[in-house]
Amino acid sequence: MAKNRLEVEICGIKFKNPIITASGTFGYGIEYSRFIDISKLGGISVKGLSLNEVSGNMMPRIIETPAGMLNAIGLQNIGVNRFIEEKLPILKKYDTRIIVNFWGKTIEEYVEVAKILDSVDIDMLEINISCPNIKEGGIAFGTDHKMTEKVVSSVKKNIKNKPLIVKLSPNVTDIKLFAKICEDSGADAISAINTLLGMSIDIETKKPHLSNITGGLSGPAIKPVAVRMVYETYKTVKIPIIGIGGIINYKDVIEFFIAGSTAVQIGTANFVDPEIPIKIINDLKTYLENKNIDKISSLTGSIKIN
Amino acid sequence: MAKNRLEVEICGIKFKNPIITASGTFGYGIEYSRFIDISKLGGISVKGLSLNEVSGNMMPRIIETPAGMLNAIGLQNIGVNRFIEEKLPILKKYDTRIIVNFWGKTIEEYVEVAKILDSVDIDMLEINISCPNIKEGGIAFGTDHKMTEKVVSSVKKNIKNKPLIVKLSPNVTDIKLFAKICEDSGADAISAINTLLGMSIDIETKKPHLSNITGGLSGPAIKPVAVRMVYETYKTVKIPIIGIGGIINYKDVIEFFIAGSTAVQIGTANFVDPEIPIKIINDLKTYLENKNIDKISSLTGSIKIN
Amino acid sequence: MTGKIVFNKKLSDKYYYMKIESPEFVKNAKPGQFFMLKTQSFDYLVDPLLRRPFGVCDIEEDCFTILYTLVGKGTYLLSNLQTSTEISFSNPLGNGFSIVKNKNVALVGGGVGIAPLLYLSKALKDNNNSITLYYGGKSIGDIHLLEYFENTCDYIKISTEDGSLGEKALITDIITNFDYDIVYTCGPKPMMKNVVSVFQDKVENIEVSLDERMACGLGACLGCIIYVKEGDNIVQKRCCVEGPVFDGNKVVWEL
Amino acid sequence: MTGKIVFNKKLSDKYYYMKIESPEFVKNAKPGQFFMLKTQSFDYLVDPLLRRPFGVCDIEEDCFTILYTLVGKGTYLLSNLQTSTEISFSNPLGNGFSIVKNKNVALVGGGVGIAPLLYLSKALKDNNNSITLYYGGKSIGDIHLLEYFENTCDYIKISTEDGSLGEKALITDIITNFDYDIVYTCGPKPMMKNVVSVFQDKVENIEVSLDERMACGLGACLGCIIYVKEGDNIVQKRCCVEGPVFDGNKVVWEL
Ligand SMILES: Cc1cc2nc3c(=O)[nH]c(=O)nc-3n(C[C@H](O)[C@H](O)[C@H](O)COP(=O)(O)OP(=O)(O)OC[C@H]3O[C@@H](n4cnc5c(N)ncnc54)[C@H](O)[C@@H]3O)c2cc1C
Ligand SMILES: Cc1cc2nc3c(=O)[nH]c(=O)nc-3n(C[C@H](O)[C@H](O)[C@H](O)COP(=O)(O)OP(=O)(O)OC[C@H]3O[C@@H](n4cnc5c(N)ncnc54)[C@H](O)[C@@H]3O)c2cc1C
Ligand SMILES: Cc1cc2nc3c(=O)[nH]c(=O)nc-3n(C[C@H](O)[C@H](O)[C@H](O)COP(=O)(O)O)c2cc1C
Ligand SMILES: Cc1cc2nc3c(=O)[nH]c(=O)nc-3n(C[C@H](O)[C@H](O)[C@H](O)COP(=O)(O)O)c2cc1C
Ligand code: FES
Ligand code: FES
Repeated sequence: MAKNRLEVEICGIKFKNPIITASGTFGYGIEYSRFIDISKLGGISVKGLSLNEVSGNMMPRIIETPAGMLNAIGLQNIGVNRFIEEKLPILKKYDTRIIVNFWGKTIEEYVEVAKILDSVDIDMLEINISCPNIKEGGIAFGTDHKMTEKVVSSVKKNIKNKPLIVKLSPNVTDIKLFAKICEDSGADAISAINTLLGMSIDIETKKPHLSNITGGLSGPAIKPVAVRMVYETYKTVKIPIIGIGGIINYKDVIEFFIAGSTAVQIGTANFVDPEIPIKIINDLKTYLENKNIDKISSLTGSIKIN
Repeated sequence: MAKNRLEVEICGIKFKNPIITASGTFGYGIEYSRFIDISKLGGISVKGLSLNEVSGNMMPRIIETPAGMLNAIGLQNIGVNRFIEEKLPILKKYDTRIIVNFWGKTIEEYVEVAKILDSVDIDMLEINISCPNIKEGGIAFGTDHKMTEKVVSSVKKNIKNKPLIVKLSPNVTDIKLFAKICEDSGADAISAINTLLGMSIDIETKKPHLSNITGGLSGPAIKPVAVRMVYETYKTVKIPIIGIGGIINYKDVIEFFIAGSTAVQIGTANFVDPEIPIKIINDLKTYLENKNIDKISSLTGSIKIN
Repeated sequence: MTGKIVFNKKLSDKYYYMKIESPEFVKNAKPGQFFMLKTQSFDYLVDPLLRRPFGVCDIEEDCFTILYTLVGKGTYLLSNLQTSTEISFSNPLGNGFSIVKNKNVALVGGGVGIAPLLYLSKALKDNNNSITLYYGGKSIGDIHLLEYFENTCDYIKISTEDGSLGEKALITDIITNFDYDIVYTCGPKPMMKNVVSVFQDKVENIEVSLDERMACGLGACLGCIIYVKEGDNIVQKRCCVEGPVFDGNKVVWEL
Repeated sequence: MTGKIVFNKKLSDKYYYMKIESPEFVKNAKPGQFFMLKTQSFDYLVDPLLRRPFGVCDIEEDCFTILYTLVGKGTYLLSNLQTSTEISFSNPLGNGFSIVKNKNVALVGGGVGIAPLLYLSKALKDNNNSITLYYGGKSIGDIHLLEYFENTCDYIKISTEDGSLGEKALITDIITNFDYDIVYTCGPKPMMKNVVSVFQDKVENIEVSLDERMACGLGACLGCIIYVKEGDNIVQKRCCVEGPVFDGNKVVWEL
């Protein structure tokens, strides 16, 4: 049998390839099954779940920007229990890793959701302390280092079975500080980055394009910021990093690996064209073969600095 | 005589229009005089000056990114004295406001340069506490609020004749905090934003595209972040704001005004096409006429929030 | 999937009509469905970044057509594409209109909102309905494709705001007959709102085709929410999956 | 300024040759100068963002030409442009080559680096020089425009790395005559470095046309620095303003 050059391992869990679809850009996974074979994906990070159903922000919620988009969905989700009942059984039929992204308005809610998820049949937890779109919680946790420490260590203490990924906010002066705190607080891996806080105004109406005024900037526009933060994080912590931000093709994936990623997540590109993750997987395979690289993981952190 | 709808006033100084070319993207002004009539510009902010000549970073120094570019020029400049002797006399022949952007490696150097500039025939000083490209000073001042306070108040105390603009770094968790500190420390105006810290890697060589590893991200890609920061700053301080970041056409200028700008600076767009600032001035005039807006300044902060 | 441009005609100042060959797309497309279209031909270009939603205007053998207006950069790029260019688009998406049989139906289209009503009118004609088309625009430059509608509709009433074609009136002002089994409408939001209020209480079924900013077009981003009444509640629907066609009587226009 | 594309021909796998009409540009262009070219036609598109630098390859009456290879998205877009399309570019920029009179000169071009040497060879011929062209490439697909050079050069020597045209050798390996008054070269950096070391001490004037990433092309961004010896010092020059042509003996290739 031909070796699988794309296989990677994160916290002891094997992924058949390092391409994971990013939270909030891939629904509960099932939405895309009409368009692509989701069993080909390394993994899926589902839309951020909270304890109870959340209806999100008012419309409008999205707007395109130069090489990117702003969103202020407001973490709309069906709640962790409905996810487990309605979505997970369907999702489990596919041969791919399931990462559950989650959040809470309080530390107690974070812990409670984590405990529920810890005992169901998923692969990893991804704690979102960085969504800039809700007033309570969210941004406050991810941009305040004391809160970051508190929420990560509280959650970690309360889960036994699943590795915990902490997803970092880029809206901070020093990402290294936050990465270190997460590692010290028990994070098993880091994913970076979430969206940059941005804003866009309709000059005709003079109103913000988003009802929430500000929103999260994603897409190719933010790639240079994301690569920089992955690189800084890689130099700071020993736990694996899942690189995220503006990836649209296999070259971007290689760039994130060289900067220090063990795997990557694809976000906005799923909107641009749902076939992009599959195309990336195929292109990566070809690339590794042509370059005679045995394992993609050998590229992690392979940056050359003079 | 037809009224000039484009005239704006910043700290008591009249600008015939609000279009200022941004520091580092317009050389010492003279470079562009072969291509456009620089007397048509509202103002020019010259390349950041330091006490002594600085030769900048090693090559490579620039790389294009999605809808943006990274630069790590490293604040190369001819030093404040050579500027005054060689460039200023030529620049003074043009009918445009001259803003001198400057920086130092230490507070003492900042103060010394400011004192020199305070007594020469220029219109305003713009202190750059936000350039991410040099190891000493630069970033340290603009992302540490104690340092920001110290450098701004020290400079302010030592100048008597010229208004002081403080140029903010976007690489901070909370721009409002820095804006407030600048206002409290005596800043007469704020310009925002400088470049976002980013990075790009050549996947063939595995080396960073920039010799300096990281660089400053500018261009349309960063516009949503810039608009957000101008808006946040406008809500926080009373002093005027010069909006900067990703402007390439008159619509972008209107957007920055609505968010809270009194004037704007055009950076990377000068590279894209040197005629852009002139085109923007003409387009703004037409826009205001068509919309029957008497003064562009009436748009400042005119955002409508439900 | 991809298809070849058969033609891309300028109809008036802002209106274009494009025909694309794609047997695969045509096989599954229903009236009222839409699709996401890539306006950039080169994969590595990221401006415009997102695909743009367009309604299926007509189907002719192996081809489908798009009636579109110039809005921003995406539609500008579209308008520059030459015959034979290969372009890329999604499957037909969304729910589409109900196709009734042997009924008396009205179509109300405003401006470019006429687009999805053409293919609809064909399907309705094939099902032996009597069809009245109400078609409004600001000016004569907004009224297009009449030669096609003449083949499918029994009655056609036209109005323009400036009177340059048909009656000088808003389209909803020239509706005097309310004796329809079902009304289908697509156009600017204020028009559709008016259509609903004009026919409300008089016609049981009013199907409106709504238009929201879309990032994904397939139900994942939650960017295209429409509010509808469900019993006593107001619930969220995704325009791209549960729409774009909704029950006009249930739509909450302003929240 | 802008100009109309007269033709845009594919010469081989990666090479294209484009002719643009612009009397205004032509009036001021000197051999060895370059210009910044917008590869996007629509002003509001920001990808690619920056203009791209290209050398003036030839001038024919009111037209100039570009010989270019496919590298990334900018050149890809260029290669898709049709005849008659209007494109936008800067004035001729940079310093250009020295035009000598009645001398014995050598031109050494590698790959697409041949581009600026064509117009140069015309000017040199007009000034009564005896011209030898050394032209190297990886393969036959890299060798172009020979029909033009045959009209301007007295001797033409060709080599390819795979031997598919001319000698199977690096171009610098087939140079056996060093009896020139001046040598002009353009090509990949390692080649130019070799050219300089081959002719050093034998020929006084070696002009090299360098190639650096450029954002502005007009001296403002300081992104295109070249290091050259000035007396005992190494000083910085901007490739776009003080170059792209430099004294080969003074260039510091590695710092
Ligand atoms: C289901 C559906 C069907 C449609 N069918 C048609 C059709 O048949 N013919 C036609 O001309 N137009 C149709 N539209 C509107 C069309 O999608 C927009 O005009 C188009 O996206 C504008 O793109 P742009 O790049 O030119 O404009 P820009 O303003 O540059 O676009 C910027 C962003 O805004 C979005 N946007 C702008 N206008 C609209 C709009 N009116 N509705 C939704 N999103 C918008 C774009 O998709 C893009 O994300 C439809 C919209 C929807 C949702
Ligand atoms: C003075 C000068 C003259 C030139 N003349 C020619 C010519 O006549 N024919 C020709 O085919 N090429 C020439 N080049 C190189 C040409 O500019 C690049 O091949 C082109 O910019 C690639 O653009 P892209 O978008 O296809 O590639 P991308 O890789 O997508 O470009 C990304 C960025 O890198 C820059 N870049 C990429 N390759 C080069 C390069 N080799 N040199 C400088 N910048 C580069 C681009 O300008 C752009 O900013 C010249 C370069 C310079 C500096
Ligand atoms: C519409 C949308 C919704 C998102 N929702 C979530 C979310 O629920 N939880 C989360 O951690 N990140 C969320 N994100 C952030 C993405 O997972 C990702 O970190 C970010 O978009 C950057 O990657 P990209 O540039 O590839 O999109 C969302 C992003 C978008 C565009
Ligand atoms: C090549 C380059 C050099 C710059 N040099 C300086 C500088 O010396 N001082 C400074 O305050 N800002 C400098 N900047 C930042 C710009 O003035 C501006 O704040 C930034 O580029 C964002 O605006 P833009 O998106 O319009 O380019 C530089 C930017 C670029 C691209
Ligand atoms: S457009 Fe994404 S959910 Fe409808
Ligand atoms: S390219 Fe900007 S200075 Fe040379």
